[in-house]
Amino acid sequence: MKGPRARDVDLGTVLLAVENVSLAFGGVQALTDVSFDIRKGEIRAIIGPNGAGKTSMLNVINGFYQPNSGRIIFKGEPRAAMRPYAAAQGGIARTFQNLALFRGMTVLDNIMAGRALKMRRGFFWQLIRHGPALKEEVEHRRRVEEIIDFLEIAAIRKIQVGRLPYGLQKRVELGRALAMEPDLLLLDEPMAGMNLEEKEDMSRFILDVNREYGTTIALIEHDMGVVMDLSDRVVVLDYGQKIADAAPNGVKCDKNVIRAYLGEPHGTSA
Amino acid sequence: MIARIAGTCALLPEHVLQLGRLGTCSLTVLAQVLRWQKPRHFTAFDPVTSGQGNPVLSPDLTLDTVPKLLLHNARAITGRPAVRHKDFGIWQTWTWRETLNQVRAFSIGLAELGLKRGDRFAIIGGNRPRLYWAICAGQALGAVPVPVYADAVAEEMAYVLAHAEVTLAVVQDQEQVDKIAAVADRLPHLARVIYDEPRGLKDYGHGRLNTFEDVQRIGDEKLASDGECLGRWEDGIAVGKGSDLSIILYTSGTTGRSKGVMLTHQNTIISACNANAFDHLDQDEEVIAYLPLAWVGDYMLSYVQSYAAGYCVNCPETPETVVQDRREIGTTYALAPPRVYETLLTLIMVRMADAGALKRKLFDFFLSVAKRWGEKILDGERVPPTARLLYGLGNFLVYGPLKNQFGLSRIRVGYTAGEAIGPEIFRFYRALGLNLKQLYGQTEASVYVTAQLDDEVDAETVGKPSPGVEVQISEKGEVLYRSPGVFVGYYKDPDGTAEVLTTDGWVHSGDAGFFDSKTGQLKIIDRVKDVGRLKDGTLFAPKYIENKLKYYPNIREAVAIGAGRDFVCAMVNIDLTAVGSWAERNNVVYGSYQELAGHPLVYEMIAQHIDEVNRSLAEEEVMAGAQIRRFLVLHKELDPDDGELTRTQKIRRGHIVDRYSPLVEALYDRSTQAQITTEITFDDGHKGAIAARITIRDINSYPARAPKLERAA
Amino acid sequence: MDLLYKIFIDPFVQMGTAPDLLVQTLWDGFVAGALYALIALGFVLIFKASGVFNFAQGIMVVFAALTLVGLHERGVPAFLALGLTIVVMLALAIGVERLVLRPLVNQSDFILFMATFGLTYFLIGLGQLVFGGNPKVMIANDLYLPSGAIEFRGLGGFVSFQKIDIAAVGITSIMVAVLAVFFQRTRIGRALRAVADSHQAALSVGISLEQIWVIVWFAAGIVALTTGIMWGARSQVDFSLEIIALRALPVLILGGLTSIPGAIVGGLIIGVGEKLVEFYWGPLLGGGIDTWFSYVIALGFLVFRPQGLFGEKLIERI
Amino acid sequence: MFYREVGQYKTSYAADMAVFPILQDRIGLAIILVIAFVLVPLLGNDFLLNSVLIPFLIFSLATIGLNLLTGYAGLLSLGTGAFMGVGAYACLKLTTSFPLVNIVIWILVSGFFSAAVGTLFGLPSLRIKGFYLAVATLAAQFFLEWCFTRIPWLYNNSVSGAIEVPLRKLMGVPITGPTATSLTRYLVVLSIVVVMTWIAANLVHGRIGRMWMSVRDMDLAAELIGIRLLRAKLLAFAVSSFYSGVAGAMLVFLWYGGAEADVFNINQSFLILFMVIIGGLGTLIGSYFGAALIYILPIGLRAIPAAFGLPIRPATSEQLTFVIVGMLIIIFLVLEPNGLARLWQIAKQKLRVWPFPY
Repeated sequence: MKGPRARDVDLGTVLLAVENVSLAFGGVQALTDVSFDIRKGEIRAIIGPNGAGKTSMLNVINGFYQPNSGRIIFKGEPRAAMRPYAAAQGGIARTFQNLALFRGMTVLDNIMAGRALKMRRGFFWQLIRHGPALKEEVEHRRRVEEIIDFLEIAAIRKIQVGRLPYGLQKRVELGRALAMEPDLLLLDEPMAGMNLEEKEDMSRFILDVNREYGTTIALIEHDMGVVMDLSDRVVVLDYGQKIADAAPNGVKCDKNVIRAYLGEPHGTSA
Repeated sequence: MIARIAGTCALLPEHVLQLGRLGTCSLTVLAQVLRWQKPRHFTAFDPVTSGQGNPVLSPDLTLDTVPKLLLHNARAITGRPAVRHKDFGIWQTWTWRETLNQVRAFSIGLAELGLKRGDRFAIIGGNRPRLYWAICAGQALGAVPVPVYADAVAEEMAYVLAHAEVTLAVVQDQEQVDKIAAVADRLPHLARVIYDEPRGLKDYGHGRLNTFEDVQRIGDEKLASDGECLGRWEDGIAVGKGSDLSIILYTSGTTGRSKGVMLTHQNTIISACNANAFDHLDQDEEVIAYLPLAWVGDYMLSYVQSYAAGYCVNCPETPETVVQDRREIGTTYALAPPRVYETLLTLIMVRMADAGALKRKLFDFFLSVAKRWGEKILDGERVPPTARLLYGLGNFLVYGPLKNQFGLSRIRVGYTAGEAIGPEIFRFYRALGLNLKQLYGQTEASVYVTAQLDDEVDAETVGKPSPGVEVQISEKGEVLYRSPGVFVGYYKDPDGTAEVLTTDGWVHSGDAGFFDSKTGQLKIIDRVKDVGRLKDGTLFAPKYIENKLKYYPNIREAVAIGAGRDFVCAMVNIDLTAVGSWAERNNVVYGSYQELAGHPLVYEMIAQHIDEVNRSLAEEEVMAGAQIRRFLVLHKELDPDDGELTRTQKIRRGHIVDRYSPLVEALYDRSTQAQITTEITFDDGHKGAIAARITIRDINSYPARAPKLERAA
Repeated sequence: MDLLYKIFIDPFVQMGTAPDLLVQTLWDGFVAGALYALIALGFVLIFKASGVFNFAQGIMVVFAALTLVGLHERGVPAFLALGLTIVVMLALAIGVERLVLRPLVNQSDFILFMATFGLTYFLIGLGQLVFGGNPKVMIANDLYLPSGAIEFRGLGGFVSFQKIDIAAVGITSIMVAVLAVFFQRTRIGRALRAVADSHQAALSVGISLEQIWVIVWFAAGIVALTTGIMWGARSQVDFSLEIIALRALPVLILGGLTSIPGAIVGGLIIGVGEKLVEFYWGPLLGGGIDTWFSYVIALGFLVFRPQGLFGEKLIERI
Repeated sequence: MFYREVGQYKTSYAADMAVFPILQDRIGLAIILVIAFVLVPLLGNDFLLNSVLIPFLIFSLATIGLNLLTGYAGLLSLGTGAFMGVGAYACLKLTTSFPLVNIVIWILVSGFFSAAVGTLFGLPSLRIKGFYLAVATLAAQFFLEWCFTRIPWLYNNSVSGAIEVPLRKLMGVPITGPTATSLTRYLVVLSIVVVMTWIAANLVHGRIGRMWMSVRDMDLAAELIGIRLLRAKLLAFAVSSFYSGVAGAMLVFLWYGGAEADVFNINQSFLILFMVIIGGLGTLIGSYFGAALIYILPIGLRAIPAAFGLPIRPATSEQLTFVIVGMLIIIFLVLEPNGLARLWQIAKQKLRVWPFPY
């Protein structure tokens, strides 16, 4: 993490806002009346003890779950719920807590798959895979290669992701998300199960994504050090409720947060 | 003689077009010259004849600077590939014309940014086309490039940049920018840094920073806006003379601060052309550039010789992918220090060790066949047809695929240089049918001092004087040479220059050697100052022993001590790749390099190797007395960052001996254990210390046996 | 117009006018349903315990029946033959566990599914090799299965209940009852349920996976044998029975792959629905629609309840 | 060891993304094509063409079809036989209704009909997955089978209730019907199969293929990167059924020369499925391997006893075939769940890294 941490860009307007969202599975209340917003260009951390509903929150944001009540305002337009496809098209990309890569495909194909929305050449061109279809493939391959270069995974380009070590798979998944050229990037524990070095790399990538591409990022992370390092603002969930929302330092000394993490028997921070 | 060259030159331009394949003017001339003069000329025993033999380039010859060669190539072989770079997954290619455009734009940009004739500017980074272009761009303006080892820590970098008073630096990426930033306060002259990869540099103050594109844009705009600009630029090149200073290469001398070797265009171009002619290199060669830019070898091979012969230089995608990339390209010409061949051999052995029993048997069998007949067949000696058949079979089943795996199938000429190579390693490659040859060179000589002709290759010697080179052995056994390639002096160091370069142009190589009576080729024993004697006066050539040790894949580095002592001791570095996989196979568990190095079984294995070395030493009457009596395995890898190795990976014995003095004492005071704490430098530059308790083992030696006579042949 | 009448009015008129036929049809459907349920039960047993969709269940029915009859043909007394057949089914269960399931453990469900295909083909071939391909008559009498029919007058006609059918229903019910008890009460049964949830759980109960697989496959074998006897007694024993098994698949969709009650209810729905439609609407389409109609019912269902009648709702996590 | 890849460097993405990036593979392919198009016609006898190669090619095509659906898009279907039937009957209706149009065109067009039907029965795949879907496709199988037998219009009310293939000519040469020589039919089949394989290869190597595979490997993730699941799945059904349809049409018109409904019964579906499994899910070359093994092996088996002069009743050999095919499937699943194609891959990899183990 080189260069000054202070942001020369002023944090833009609100990109996405969650308003009074509640979500329940059967009897279980996953989220209760949660509200917060994510501003253009910032890195927003969502933290909380296990089972606090962080992942559910992301699932609501990119439309994988439909909230029972509340609404989501994305790019100024309010909706009762996102739809996965709409979310993707609207520029929300996502990585997953426990990898959701296409294991049977190569690194290259995985990231190329991330371009699905951007590739439009018609079916009949695909049949012959020449002319426009090939031209399109080449264009997008070029973009994908830039991502590969950016994530420094050139050496494993043609390897099946299933065969890669965990840390690299995480990186590839990030690559696939980047291939969507998202406006909002949701990272679900991007550093889970990584060793120190891998974590440092990943942090660098996340920062660089945020800087070079100006991508807004919302990430769930357990490693407090990382969170403090990366994020501009932090929202804290516990038992599916928001208990704090502030700058990293503010959160650190918030008594609710401290209780949530240390006080409660269930509270375990991995 | 000279007249004849001049004569040939007169009708050159047409020639070039007719001769087609041959790269450039100067090359054509020399090619012809050589054809007239081979073979009996350049032996060193008779300075008079060799003196006449030198095809010194007459000053009126047109193409006497690299930028001129570029202009010529862009005209003569416009569409041929000049550079390839595996980038974004494919081999991006630039023809000579495109290369010219790139260089020109950047060059004019540099001029706009105020780079002037005579200025020094630094080049720091990996083997990227743009960095090579930057070199040429600067030279076109008459400025002098100063390549710096990319992996140098800020300290060393600061010294070189300050000493060379560079005004501008062209670097690869953030890493280098940061290093420079760290020592900026010590570099008053450095006004500007230009970087290739913008990644991560967004938030940096851009006052003194420019991207490569910026500069090229500036250049292009200038070209567009100002009609004369182009003319002026080309005139600027025309003004340049062969005698101009073309580059300053800082040799990471095996002792003390590194010196800046100043080479003129003439030095390098003549040597380059001679070398090209010597091995008949032309436009069709494929060369892969992966050795440090700051190494004279790379400067010659990937730059001057390429421009002179017009062949294509290929830059790998990343350092990790070199083997794969080499395989894709299929290089035809290579020059590398022994280490490269050693690591390759290690890789081969390690991978084979994991193969199935049957495959290994097959491999071993055909390897023995190769060892028996391979070299003979390569040298065109007559061998029984059965042998030929077997070898042919082996070539199909093993050698062929093997070479193919490592992209060596197309190698026409491969040189090992920079350091003596273990004869066994050398023979291994020869046996596989690779035309690997010895070459003795120095930065001060623009590499080439002696080299072996295809039909007189020998493992122990380094060949006869290269075209245009005279060689003498001083009475105290030091190798002296004189050639058109000889440098003009060390930068800002007249005394240092005087020590090495005599007034009549002879250079003191600092290496001890002699002309082998049988082959008439030069044989290098060791550094003059390193060749020592034991207390009892028996000759002791440490490097000779170390090389024997290093042949074993399991041994990465070895340090032999003994000068002025009672007997010889060795400190050994295990090779993590080799020993690691050995450990896996023999389920030896270990947590760290240190633990593995100290493992009794590992000691056992190393002991066996050393025992074998002693046997072979016993067979040579000169060396028999200097057999290894005690040894230990070091707990950390010798590392340039700790000053234990040079940037070109030569061991700095003196430094190591005092750095590990406790161990050395222990070696000689007969104790079997030694405690040591060493400070180590991490990649990011910060320092730490590691302590270790190290075992020392005795090992028995053998009585000297009568020397086997055929060994030399 | 006429067609609409034929479809929407006429059938119900017939039902009204000839209630005896209606009852008869319902009964036939009920019986068929019971047997469908029995087959489905076989599937469910195995799927619950080993996650394997046992395509071979159908052929196991045929194979069991064939073995029974074949043995008897070779002069083995009926009940001894029955015993032997049971032994054979046990052997089969063990064989399957050893040669198929164990080597394929923690392969994807799909692979295991395919393996049961292989098993199917193997059994077909073996059955024919050993007992020949031609149809056989079930040795109902020797097993003291009732024959003949009970007839009720009334409803403006008469309804006849084949005794064998009654027996079939009876035995099915017993079978279900036994299994229910087995699952709810016995230690092994509970273990099996545990397996359905998680294999670790099963191990903690202290029964090896291998044993469990053998047990369920054996149980499925018994169920198959029973089914075989019943179907065989009603029609005859030959390989067309295999199709009956395929006919039972919609039952699974309807009932859910993991639910025993589902299998039963589904079976009855399919059975009855099939017969009714065949009888009253079939003629419109030229008959024979019972081959696919059950699937249509099932599909219609699926679109609304993808997890089937009794299957538990699946929340997809990611 | 035959793979000498030095110097095969790619200077363009087009070259790098080619279906056969390695020179040696291209050469191999060329050789095979030459053999198929030149040598076989020259040397092949009637038995080889009619009883081995023609059916082998047709089954390969059908297998490719199913593989696109099951291997690439991960959707299990047990209705292949029926979809083949749709093709066959469609072709019959077309060529009898418009006799003047070239039969080859109709064979291909009939594919579109089965594509349509396939798509229709693919609809449930939105809601249901895995085995449920498999069973659902059985609905297609049984329903269509029923149609084939119960709707006389489909087989032009022929008394036999079977398809009777009329004589059709291509440039004066009969290619269907009794008088068509096996050689001409072989060449027609071969051409169609080659072209359609090429197309399939293009599909799976491009955007569509990636779309299918991502749905197969992790449909939720696929959805979240903006892939419309229903579209992807239906497209898979459509393309797959198209291939099946064409295969079906060829089966009847270029091989049997006449067939009854039960040619397309559920066993046909299973057979094709086996070919996919044995050959290897998600590989085109595997489809050929699978077809070869499952179809040609029984022929061999029947030949063996004869070779030893043992009298063996066809019925018995039939049953033996069942037993052996069954065992084969299980053995293969145990030994190499990824099928022959995987073995081929391994062998190839070994050759590429020879003499090294990796």
